[in-house]
Amino acid sequence: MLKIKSISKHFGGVKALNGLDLEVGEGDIFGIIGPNGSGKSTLINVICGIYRPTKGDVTFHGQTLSGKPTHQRLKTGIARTFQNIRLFPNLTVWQNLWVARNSVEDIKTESSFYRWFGKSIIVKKEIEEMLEFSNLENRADELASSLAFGEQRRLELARAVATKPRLLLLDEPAAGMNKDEIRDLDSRIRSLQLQGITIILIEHVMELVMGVTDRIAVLNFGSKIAEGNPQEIQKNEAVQEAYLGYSEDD
Amino acid sequence: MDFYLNLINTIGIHTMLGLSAYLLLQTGQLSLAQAGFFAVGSYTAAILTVIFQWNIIPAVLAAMFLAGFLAFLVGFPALRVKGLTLVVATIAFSEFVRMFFYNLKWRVTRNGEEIGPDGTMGFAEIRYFSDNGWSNLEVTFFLWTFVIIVMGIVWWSDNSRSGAVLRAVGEDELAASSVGINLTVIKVSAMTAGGFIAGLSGGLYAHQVTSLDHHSFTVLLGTFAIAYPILGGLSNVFGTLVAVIFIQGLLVEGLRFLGDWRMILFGLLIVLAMNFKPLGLFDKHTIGIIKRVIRV
Amino acid sequence: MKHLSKLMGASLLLIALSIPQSAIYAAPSLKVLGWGAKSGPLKSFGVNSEAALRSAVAEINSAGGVRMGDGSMAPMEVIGYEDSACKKDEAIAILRKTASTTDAIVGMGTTCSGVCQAMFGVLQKKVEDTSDSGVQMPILADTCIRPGLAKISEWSFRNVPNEITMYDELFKWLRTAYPNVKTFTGGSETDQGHSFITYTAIIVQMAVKHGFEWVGPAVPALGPKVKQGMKELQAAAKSQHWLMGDTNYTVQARKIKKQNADMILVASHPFSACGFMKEMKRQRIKPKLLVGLTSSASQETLNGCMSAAEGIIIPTGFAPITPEAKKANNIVSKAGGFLDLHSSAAWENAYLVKRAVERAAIMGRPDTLQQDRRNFRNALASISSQKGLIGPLTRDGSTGEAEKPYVYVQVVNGKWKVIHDPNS
Amino acid sequence: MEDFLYEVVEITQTIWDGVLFGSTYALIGIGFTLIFGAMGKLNMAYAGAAIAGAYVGLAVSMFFDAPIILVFAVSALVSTLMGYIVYQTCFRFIPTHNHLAALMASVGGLFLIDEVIVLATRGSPMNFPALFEDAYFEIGPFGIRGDLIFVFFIGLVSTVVLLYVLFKTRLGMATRAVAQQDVAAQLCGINIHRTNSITFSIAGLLGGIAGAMTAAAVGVLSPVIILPLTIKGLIVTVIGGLGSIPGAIIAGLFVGGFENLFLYVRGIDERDMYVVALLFIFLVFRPNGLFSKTINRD
Repeated sequence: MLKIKSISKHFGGVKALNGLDLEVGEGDIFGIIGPNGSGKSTLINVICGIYRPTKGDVTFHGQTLSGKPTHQRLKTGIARTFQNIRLFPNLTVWQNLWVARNSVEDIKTESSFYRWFGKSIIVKKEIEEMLEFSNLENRADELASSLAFGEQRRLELARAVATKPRLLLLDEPAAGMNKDEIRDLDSRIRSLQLQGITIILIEHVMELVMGVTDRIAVLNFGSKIAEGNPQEIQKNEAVQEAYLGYSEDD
Repeated sequence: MDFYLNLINTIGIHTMLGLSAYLLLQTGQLSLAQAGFFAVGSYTAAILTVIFQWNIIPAVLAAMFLAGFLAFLVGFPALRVKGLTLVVATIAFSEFVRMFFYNLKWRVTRNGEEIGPDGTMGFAEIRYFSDNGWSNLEVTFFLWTFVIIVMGIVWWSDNSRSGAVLRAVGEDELAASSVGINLTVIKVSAMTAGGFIAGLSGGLYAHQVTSLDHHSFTVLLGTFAIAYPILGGLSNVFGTLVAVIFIQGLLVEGLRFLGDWRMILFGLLIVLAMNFKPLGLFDKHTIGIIKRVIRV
Repeated sequence: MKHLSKLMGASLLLIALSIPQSAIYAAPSLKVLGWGAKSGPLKSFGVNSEAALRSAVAEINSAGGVRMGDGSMAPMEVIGYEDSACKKDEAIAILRKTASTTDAIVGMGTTCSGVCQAMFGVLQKKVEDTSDSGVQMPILADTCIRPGLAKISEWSFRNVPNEITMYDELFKWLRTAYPNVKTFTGGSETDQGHSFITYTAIIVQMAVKHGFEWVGPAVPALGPKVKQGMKELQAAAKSQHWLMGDTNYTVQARKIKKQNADMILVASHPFSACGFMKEMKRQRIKPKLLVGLTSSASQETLNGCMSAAEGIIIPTGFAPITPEAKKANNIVSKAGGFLDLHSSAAWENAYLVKRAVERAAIMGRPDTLQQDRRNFRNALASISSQKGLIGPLTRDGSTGEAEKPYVYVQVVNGKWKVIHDPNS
Repeated sequence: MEDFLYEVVEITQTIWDGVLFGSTYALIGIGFTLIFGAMGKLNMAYAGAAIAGAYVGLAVSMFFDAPIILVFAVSALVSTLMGYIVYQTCFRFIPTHNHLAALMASVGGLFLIDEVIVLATRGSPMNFPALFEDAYFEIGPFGIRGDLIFVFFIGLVSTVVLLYVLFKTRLGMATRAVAQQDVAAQLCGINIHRTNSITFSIAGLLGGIAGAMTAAAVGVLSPVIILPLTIKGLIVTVIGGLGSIPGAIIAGLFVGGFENLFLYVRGIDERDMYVVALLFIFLVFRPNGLFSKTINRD
């Protein structure tokens, strides 16, 4: 569903992405790994339209995304989370989720006036579901900034899901999490897959990546050095020297 | 009595002026263009009631729409820039408007008297209220109906999703756009709404002072427009009201008995207020205290 | 909303504090309340006028005070002198405050024309017009010189020289006194209504009327009819005008230098008049005659540019030429103010009030306040002539425009010196 | 042909005067740009503080008939102090991320300074000693004001010195470090508040010179010139490109010449309109000003 055709992104002299090709299939959980500075986050920013690629094109369901601003890409069904959490700290948990209701379905189902100035039953119900999903039911009216780190991660994920995406980009969602939290995240990601959401997972935490993903691409210096299912990747020498050496002492 | 009513009217007008800046401030944009919209509103309404003999209600509504439309037009180019650049651009805009009215000459003769804007001589005898025998009390009721309506609308949108979206944009534009918010649309609509409110309050102001000239619409007016919400705090609309009462009621009128020292204290108190309450006089902390007080 | 009411209460309390508590004065007295700019760049207006008003009132009282309606003599009392900061909103607030919360017979202020324009607009237009809900309070302004303000309301009075006749006479006299002066040009500050309108509609017209020749940009048929060719003049002479806050006058000065006229008119307030005259000095522009705007016949001009202003001739409503004027001048200077055409009006106003009160049989009791004010207004309107500091003040009952004696002063060796008194 | 020649001369002269005078705008602009560069904040009290400095200098000259240079020195010194005070009162204790509060505080500071001046002088315009009164050279058809040349010269010198301080001294490094990455700078053991207050003082120093020079060039000092100076300074800052010192200088000179030219051809009522129009043109075609820095990643 998502095709990345020979994408390059240069910052001055730095080649963050260098002629990268990727294809992500409908319903997959697609892992992207690679050492720091290998261009993973840049890739996400390119897919979301925060950076304009120097060369190449991204197509989603056959239609090109180039030239589309971020908020329109979301309407085509691409949502994301950030490596360093970016919630709206002075908004309540509820409001954080409420703000995110910009999906095409939402716009269809509600009259625009009601969408901006009202609060329908459906909205209440759906946001309740989101709270449940990120088990923050009892924190709904607290400021996002008052949440604990793990809770903030969950809220950000919920906020991304609340935009009803077809493709969800997770930028190191497990960073700084302990084992149980990671396990919990794992199940959450699987449940999203069951809802038919395609997921691109960028992660350093190998147990999560190797456990949950269907396919993995390995980046190094802005280009793909390997792609395959977890087992293949673990065997691949190129990867081992570029990466796994690094991941064992991780 | 008359005097208190007059003060209440002034507070009403300035509250609306402050609220016109309130919305855009929530999106994190600092605009000094309110003075321009205010000027457009007041001149338009005054010209309509004086030269075209309109009733005041359609006059102020027309003023409101004109100013709103202007804000809409200005919004697109202006909001491409932000921060200091936006401040300066909007200062420039309101200076431009001021200079326009400062060059505007439109005299008509009605029963022997020349009336209408007269360039730098100003626009005198906008006497709609007294010509129609409105008592000052009636004026106050008339004026505050608008104030309450405006406050109500802003309060409502503040507590609905639109308010949340405005604040979201103000807090983190990148995150906002990545949950599908169209920044331009939000900012421009905030500015347009501000223009509407500013125009309305300008239209009422013109009839309150009965005489306009370019001196009334300098950068200082624009500064006051943003001063009210900032001083009061952006947590809700009453902050602006509190700030207006603080400045107009306390600093300007209340301290008169201090004579020469009044204006010195004026600046000083603003500095102190911002140092001790950087989030506004009516910030969460204050609200907390009030809640406790009410409970007791 | 408790907090709101609290804050409201607090500020209202303070406002109440700020209201002159006139009730506490037991003995009947005649109360007046004045206001003027006591903050902002025009502070000097307020300070001087207050000094003049208070010392004049003191004079009156030491001479026995004023005769009230019941025949008794009562002291005159200034129950306050508010700061209107030369801002419309504040002046209107003070006006309404005076009218509604004090028992002052008359409000005495202010000096700034733009402010008067707004204040007078709030007043009732015609006295007998009951359908008009404007404020009913007599206002006696010192100066407010901008032409045409008098007609705004019948409750408004000004004590101000009539600029039209003033400049008319001036140029008539200059014509004879300086026969070798033929041509003239000049500039003004366009953002100050009074300076600009006086310059284009009066000064230039009168100069032309008395046979001086405009060498500025070509303007079809200026004067002698007042306002004739005014628009063309405004348009043509744009680039030799300036703004009050300007810092660079090189262009204007050079334009005027090139015209090389015998007489140059500098129609602006001291702030910019000084800047411009200094630039003239730098560019070595030495006209045979330098004529200024009434408003700069003040101490400020000397503070600002004594040497550059040397030789400028200005018609003014005050100069210490008569014994009374000298006396008043000394008293006011002791009180810490300067007596100039603005503040001398404040002094004279005190005596105008005395006269009007004695005509109107004021009772000065709270219950008669409204009636008193009305009578006072009528009495004041009926006064067609009154002895002023340097000659009779007269007022045209039909137009309401005041007439006031004036003299021509010139800066000689850094001092204002009277060079001609048309009345003598 | 005569007229044409005359016009050419006049217009050259006009622009020339304007450019010379522009150096005062340039200095004010540098002040704004310095502070903005260092803190990303707008100090509305800046021009006010500058003029206040000039007033104190004037007072000195009035009481001890000091030589003009001393007047300049005192002005510069005082507004250096003012810059420091303004930082301590309006910026120091307000959370760094809270730009609005800081802006408002500095506006309050502006009112305060303005009113103190008025209280001291009754708002009356004050005669300011001109530098060498009669230095007006006439070269052929052109006239050149010696004092403006001097003003121009001082402007250039102080800029060069400033650039040296910023780019060659440790202090300058610190300032720029704070400007670019305050957290990182703090981690490197730079005391932000100290650095900022020094920046404000330096800006104040320039402001003092600018204020005194403006006053000397006009010959009259009055509170009414504060607001116009502030606005012109801001416009210059933006046209020059935020945080760019060379930009501020060139923009200042440019705006000075530009406005004088349009005063000459279009008259006083439209002059400022054209300045504003100039700003808009820049905002549309060159939103980052003359010397735009490269837009950073996000």
